[in-house]
Amino acid sequence: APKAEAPAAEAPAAEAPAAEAPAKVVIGYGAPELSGAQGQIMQGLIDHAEAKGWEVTTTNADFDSEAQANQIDDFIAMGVNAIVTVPVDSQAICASVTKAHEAGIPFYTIDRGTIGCAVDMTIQSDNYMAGKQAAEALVAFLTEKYGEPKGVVLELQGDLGQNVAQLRGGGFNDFLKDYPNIEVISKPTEWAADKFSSATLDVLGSRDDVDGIYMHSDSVGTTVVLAALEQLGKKFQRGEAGHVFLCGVDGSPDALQAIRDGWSDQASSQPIPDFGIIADWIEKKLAGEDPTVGEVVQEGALWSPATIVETESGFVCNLATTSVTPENADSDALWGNN
Amino acid sequence: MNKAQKKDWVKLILDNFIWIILAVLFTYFAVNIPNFTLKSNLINILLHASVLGILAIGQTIVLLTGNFDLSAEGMVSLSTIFAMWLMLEPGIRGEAQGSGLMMNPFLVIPIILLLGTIVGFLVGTMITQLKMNGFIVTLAMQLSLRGAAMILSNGQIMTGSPKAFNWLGSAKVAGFPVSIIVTILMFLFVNYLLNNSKFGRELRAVGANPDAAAASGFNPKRTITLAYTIGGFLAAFAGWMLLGRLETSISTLGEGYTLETVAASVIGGVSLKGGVGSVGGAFAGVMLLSLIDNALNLMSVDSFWVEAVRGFIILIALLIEAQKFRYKPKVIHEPAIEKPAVSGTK
Amino acid sequence: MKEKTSKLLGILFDNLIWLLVAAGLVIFSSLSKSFRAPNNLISLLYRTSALGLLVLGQSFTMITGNFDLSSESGLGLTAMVAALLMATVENGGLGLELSPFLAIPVMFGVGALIGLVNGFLITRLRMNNLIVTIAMQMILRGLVYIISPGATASFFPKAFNWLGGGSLYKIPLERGFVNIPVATVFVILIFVIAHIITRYTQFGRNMYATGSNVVAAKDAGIDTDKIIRWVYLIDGLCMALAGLLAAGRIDSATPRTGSGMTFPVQAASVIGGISMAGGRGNMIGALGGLMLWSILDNGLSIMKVSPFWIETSRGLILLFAVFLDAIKVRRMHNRSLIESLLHTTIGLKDKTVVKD
Amino acid sequence: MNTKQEIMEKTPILKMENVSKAFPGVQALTDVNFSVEQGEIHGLVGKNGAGKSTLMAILMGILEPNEGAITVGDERFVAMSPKEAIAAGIAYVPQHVAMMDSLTVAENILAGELPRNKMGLVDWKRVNQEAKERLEKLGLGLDVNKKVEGLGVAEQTMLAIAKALFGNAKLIILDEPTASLSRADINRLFSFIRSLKDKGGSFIYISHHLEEVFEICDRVTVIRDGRVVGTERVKDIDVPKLIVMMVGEDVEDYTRESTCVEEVILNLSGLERRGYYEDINLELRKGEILGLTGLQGCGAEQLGKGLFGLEPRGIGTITIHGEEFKAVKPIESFNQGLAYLPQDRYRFGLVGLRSVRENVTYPVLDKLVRLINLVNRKEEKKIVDQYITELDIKTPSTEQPVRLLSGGNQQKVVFAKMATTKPDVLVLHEPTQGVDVRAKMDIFRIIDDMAKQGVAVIIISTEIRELMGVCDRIVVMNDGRLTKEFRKGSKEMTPEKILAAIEGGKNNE
Ligand SMILES: Nc1ncnc2c1ncn2[C@@H]1O[C@H](COP(=O)(O)OP(=O)(O)OP(=O)(O)O)[C@@H](O)[C@H]1O
Ligand SMILES: Nc1ncnc2c1ncn2[C@@H]1O[C@H](COP(=O)(O)OP(=O)(O)OP(=O)(O)O)[C@@H](O)[C@H]1O
Ligand SMILES: [Mg+2]
Ligand SMILES: [Mg+2]
Repeated sequence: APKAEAPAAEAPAAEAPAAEAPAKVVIGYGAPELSGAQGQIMQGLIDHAEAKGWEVTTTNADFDSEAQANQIDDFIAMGVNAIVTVPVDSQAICASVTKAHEAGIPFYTIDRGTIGCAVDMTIQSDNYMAGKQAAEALVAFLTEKYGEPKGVVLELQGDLGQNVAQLRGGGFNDFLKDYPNIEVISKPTEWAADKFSSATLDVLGSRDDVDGIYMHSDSVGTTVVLAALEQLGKKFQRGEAGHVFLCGVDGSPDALQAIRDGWSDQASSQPIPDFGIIADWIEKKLAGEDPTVGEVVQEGALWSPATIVETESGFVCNLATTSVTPENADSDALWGNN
Repeated sequence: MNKAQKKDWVKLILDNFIWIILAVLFTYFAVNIPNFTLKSNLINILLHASVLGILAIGQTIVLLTGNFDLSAEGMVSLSTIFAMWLMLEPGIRGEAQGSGLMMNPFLVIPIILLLGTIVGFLVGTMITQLKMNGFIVTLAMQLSLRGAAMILSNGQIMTGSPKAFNWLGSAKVAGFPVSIIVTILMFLFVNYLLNNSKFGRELRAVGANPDAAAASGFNPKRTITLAYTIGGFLAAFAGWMLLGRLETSISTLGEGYTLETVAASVIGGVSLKGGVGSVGGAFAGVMLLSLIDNALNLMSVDSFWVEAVRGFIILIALLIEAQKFRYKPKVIHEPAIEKPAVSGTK
Repeated sequence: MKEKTSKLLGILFDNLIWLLVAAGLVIFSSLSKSFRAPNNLISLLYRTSALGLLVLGQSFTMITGNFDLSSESGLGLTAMVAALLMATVENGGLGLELSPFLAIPVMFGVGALIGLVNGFLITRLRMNNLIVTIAMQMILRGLVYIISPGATASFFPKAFNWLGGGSLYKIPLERGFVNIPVATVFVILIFVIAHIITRYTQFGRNMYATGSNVVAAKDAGIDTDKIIRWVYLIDGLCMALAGLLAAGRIDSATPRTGSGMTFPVQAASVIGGISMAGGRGNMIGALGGLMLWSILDNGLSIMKVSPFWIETSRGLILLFAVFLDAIKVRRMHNRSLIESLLHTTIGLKDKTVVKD
Repeated sequence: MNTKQEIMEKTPILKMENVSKAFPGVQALTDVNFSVEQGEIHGLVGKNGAGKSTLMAILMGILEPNEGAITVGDERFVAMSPKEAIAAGIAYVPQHVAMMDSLTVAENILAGELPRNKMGLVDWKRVNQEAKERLEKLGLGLDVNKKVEGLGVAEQTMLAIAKALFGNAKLIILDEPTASLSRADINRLFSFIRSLKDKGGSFIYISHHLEEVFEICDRVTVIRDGRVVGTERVKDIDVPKLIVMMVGEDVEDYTRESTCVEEVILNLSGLERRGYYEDINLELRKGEILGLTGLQGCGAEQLGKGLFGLEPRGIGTITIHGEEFKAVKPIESFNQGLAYLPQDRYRFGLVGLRSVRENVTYPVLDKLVRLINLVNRKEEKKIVDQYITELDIKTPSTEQPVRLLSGGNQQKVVFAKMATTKPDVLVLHEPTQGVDVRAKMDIFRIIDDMAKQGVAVIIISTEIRELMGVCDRIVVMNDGRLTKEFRKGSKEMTPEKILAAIEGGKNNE
């Protein structure tokens, strides 16, 4: 595949059309919710866009696809230059995508692709892969502990109505399918901190054979779960006997800190703020240019190398996720560390 | 009179029916779920019941006056976020900015309790003095409080509350969590108070018939306002407890607690029309919910089934509970009078 | 002259909700160009059509003095059932790819069933309506997760989306066109019908009687339990209709469709003047409540209010609405308007003088 | 028509056989036999709690009996449902009329049978029209478009009656319809009942005003403690006999000698609330009992409520013991030494859901409160038991919710509640409504005792005889003004003269 240069270099070219359109470029951003990583994603986009002197109007759908549909209607009514969303639901969003395109407004999604319709570009990190990475680390731990991959692990699921949760669960469980001796206890939490806590308390309070805990979101989970473990008198550091293996997805500041402190073991860190680089491709689009399939490289960026592929749901730019372990927990490249 | 005594027994059973259901359910779980009766697990059940319990006390007090309080869960969210905001260092943790005041927990605790009390008082005043619709006022207040929490926290998770602050939520005495002890004491105290104090009489009288209460020399407005004030205080208190346990807060914390507390109270025999019910009953209701949740966590129920099963068990419990109406005589002597607009609910 | 004006004010106050709606429209329109865009104004009811149907069902139950908190999940379930029947396997369906004309009746069947169960539990088994419906909310939502399982089903035949997403008529403009959605018209229509039912039929009046005073209603030979069962049945059908609108609107049914709608539903009805005590309020008012809600919703998000502030703003505006409503309540104490105002604002009034 | 009536003559339209009913802790009815003939007005009397209303509730299918059978016309029921009862042509004016407060007068009257146009839609014009006509037939000039909330008890009773009388019912039950009605209303009601009777209608008439029974009934059945004592033709007996049947001993009207001294306690001057009353000037002495009477809506009710602070009072000055009385709310009134017994016991008098004990002691809790407002149960129980015996309140226990008591017993509770407060001024509105002959005496004795202890009492009532028995002075109110005063002992003070004064206002209009 031909190797495109980092789109940042294209910036000057983009000036021209921006100049033709005298009005300031306005991006409509639709967040599915604002807690945890989502806030970071939004901030990331805002930073990148404002760096270009654009304006971003933001909305929050609060997990409600219909509300998101309404908000996108509002964007269309406002006549924004481009729409960026993190879809509450990958399929439900399609109605809105069609509308936007009918109105001639380019449509981008972050973090989750669409299913059943094509957007101008999706930029995402592979949640399925994130789950896999956690599972790998877990298996390694168990093999070391028992000499063979066996044991019990508690999976604290997100909201099963969302495909993020399903992907994170899927990657994890699919990987563990090859290890029949590892028992997974799954508890739904709807991302709610108190449910993380009570599930941990209940399960580990009623049985002593739980070796590890996998959190669909370590930004919500880490502190809560550690607190619960302390309640149960089961909070031990790495290496101590009875240490409960903690892994999860997000790579939040707390998670990284916990890894450094030896309480936690693994986090699949997403390039969350880097999603904002989608602004570069929006700029191109406004200049009438389409993305080129292939690899995108930027020196020193954790998300690099990213790959752009063309699917039936439009162009998809996959950013690399990083499995954080005690070894690389200090890396400044991780979003959780700055 | 002998006959009457027998009837009193029936009455006694009917009035405490929820406890029987609770006992039955407990035995069922104890028999069918391994490790259910482990000390650690029993403690867990109580632990879940503690925060919800504190909130249920507040909710019950308000319900007794014939009003709703939907704002409490908002206060849980704001009090925790506000406390964090006061205590955390400025923004080393991602976006979640502390104010940098790095305030001492022993200062923060009274502050948030005061916050809760004041908000409760405001709600009460709006409803009684300005005659605003209680349901919407408290709903709107919930939105506003959550919103404020979201603004303070940028919608971010705030973690790492200091040890001193967490005492209530996480400390133990002789292996027994403080929060449980406090909650149980609180229930005993309030229950005794409401059954033996003038205030208790006043609450129920006002709830059952505000006009008659007024004509009996009570002051419905004062009572209702006081009820909401207490509710606000307890909400903040619950927030303190919860934050202590989670060491984490987020503006969405406590979502859905309103329904749970109302459900618990009503299952425990508190009437939504006001005037009847006790905090003790509400406690039973809370225990029921917490029992169910715990059992669901211990049983290997498919995640997709949890919600349905939960609702179903509650329904069954309520169904049995409701059948006592068959043993209650019909009333032929009271025109079911509709309450006037004292609480604003036209 | 003087009492003419006060009479006028009286009329205005009895239709307070529409006053607020008008105010909302004016304020937001003057503040934002995109708000007053014809398409946006017309879409006000389109965006909340599903909510509207739930408000309608809720109002019916509330008029008889009952609650229904299960409707949000009822909406979710009916939508999901239809979706599963119609969508292809790869789009999350069961692969039956049923025609809408079969799927929609099934939806209504499910809705009716929900209503019947609610009604049965509440009237025959004398269970507390609030808790029954809370429990039903959990159960139905749970069922959605179980049957879906947890996945979205989408992309239905056009016919299915007509009501929720279709447009009735497009008035061409120099650039673009004004689009009149089916849903908008439908909601208004159905509210008018509801108004006729509640105001002009024996059944409708019996609803009010039941909610106003069960004992008296029974004395008048009204079978209140039957009325309540019917109302819940209607409510169930409203859920199905809402499901149809919601699913058609976004051409898919997600496991979360409808969740979190309970409070908006309650709020809209109560702001619309439907009393939770039962027996008061009318459907036109309820429609007004719905309008106000969607104006706030649309207005605030179009006004580029930061999402962090939206909740708070909505809360405060709600407070203001109830505050005005409170003045209305004072008027019921047949006080003069000025007095009501004084009294309501600062509770100050010369207690010993009252002008009747 | 006429011939048909001949045949029906003497055949009972209603027969209740061996009816028994027990409530938790109460045997309300034992083995009651009771029958009503076509075209007769059948009185039903008995002490409070005797079982009259229960019997009627069973007849209406509101309660089901433990034993017994009911035969209406030629249909036989073991236990009937309200629907069946109504279908069988029975109409019911319960002792406690329930109204749909949020609906208009017209709709309340016609509820369940609203006139409809050919499209089957409710025809509001006709609804209002018919309602208006009905009310006018009963001589009521109410605005049918007004909501019922805010109407007084009397008006609500009249509405209920209007609803019952105009249906095409064969048998109409009136459970203490006149308890809250003024004489004028009663007269109109009676003449209307008679006209229906002539058309072949049958009535069951329950009342504690025995003279009414003799005035309008053909036969009367007496119930005591849930058992039928006997059924008599009114021709064959007289009031004392009847009382003996009811109570077991005879009771004569209560009379007392004045206990009032010179010292003035209460002074009203220039009291005025526009639209209700004006130019009210009144002095009340220590230990004096003053009767205040007048037609419905003469303003006496508002004056009472106004004094106590249940309604705005209007302008004017009031002094108690010389110092100005500023209370605008009940609680303040209590603190300043004025207590009030409301006429509408359901809205203002009782908290029905709560127990007898709680209700009685509500106003005096402050006196019963020990450390951190915990109530002293012992003293409380003492007070309650005392009144339960003094007024012989019929209740299985002090913990019985008041709503489960019989109407008269509820009234006794309301009275006991007011008697507990030891005020300077006691305002009583219809204190004996729905209370049996015997209990009335107890109530008056207690009032008398309070007067002896120096309490000044105002009794607002339309029961002229009773007032004459107990009052030192009777003041007549007319269209919001105090028009005439009768002093005890003066030969002026005769029922006729007082009645004339009451009606007076109407005449000179
Ligand atoms: N629902 C009930 N539960 C328990 N006891 C009841 C109930 N209803 C009535 N009673 C009791 O039954 C007895 C008869 O009551 P009822 O109302 O028939 O008396 P009554 O003759 O109508 O008296 P009154 O003249 O005061 O109306 C009373 O002692 C009353 O306390
Ligand atoms: N015009 C009126 N006619 C009849 N009753 C009235 C009227 N106005 C007020 N009331 C009644 O008088 C009582 C006192 O009036 P008000 O509304 O001021 O009480 P409040 O508002 O509760 O007192 P506060 O001043 O503490 O708010 C209330 O019970 C009210 O129902
Ligand atoms: Mg006031
Ligand atoms: Mg009676």
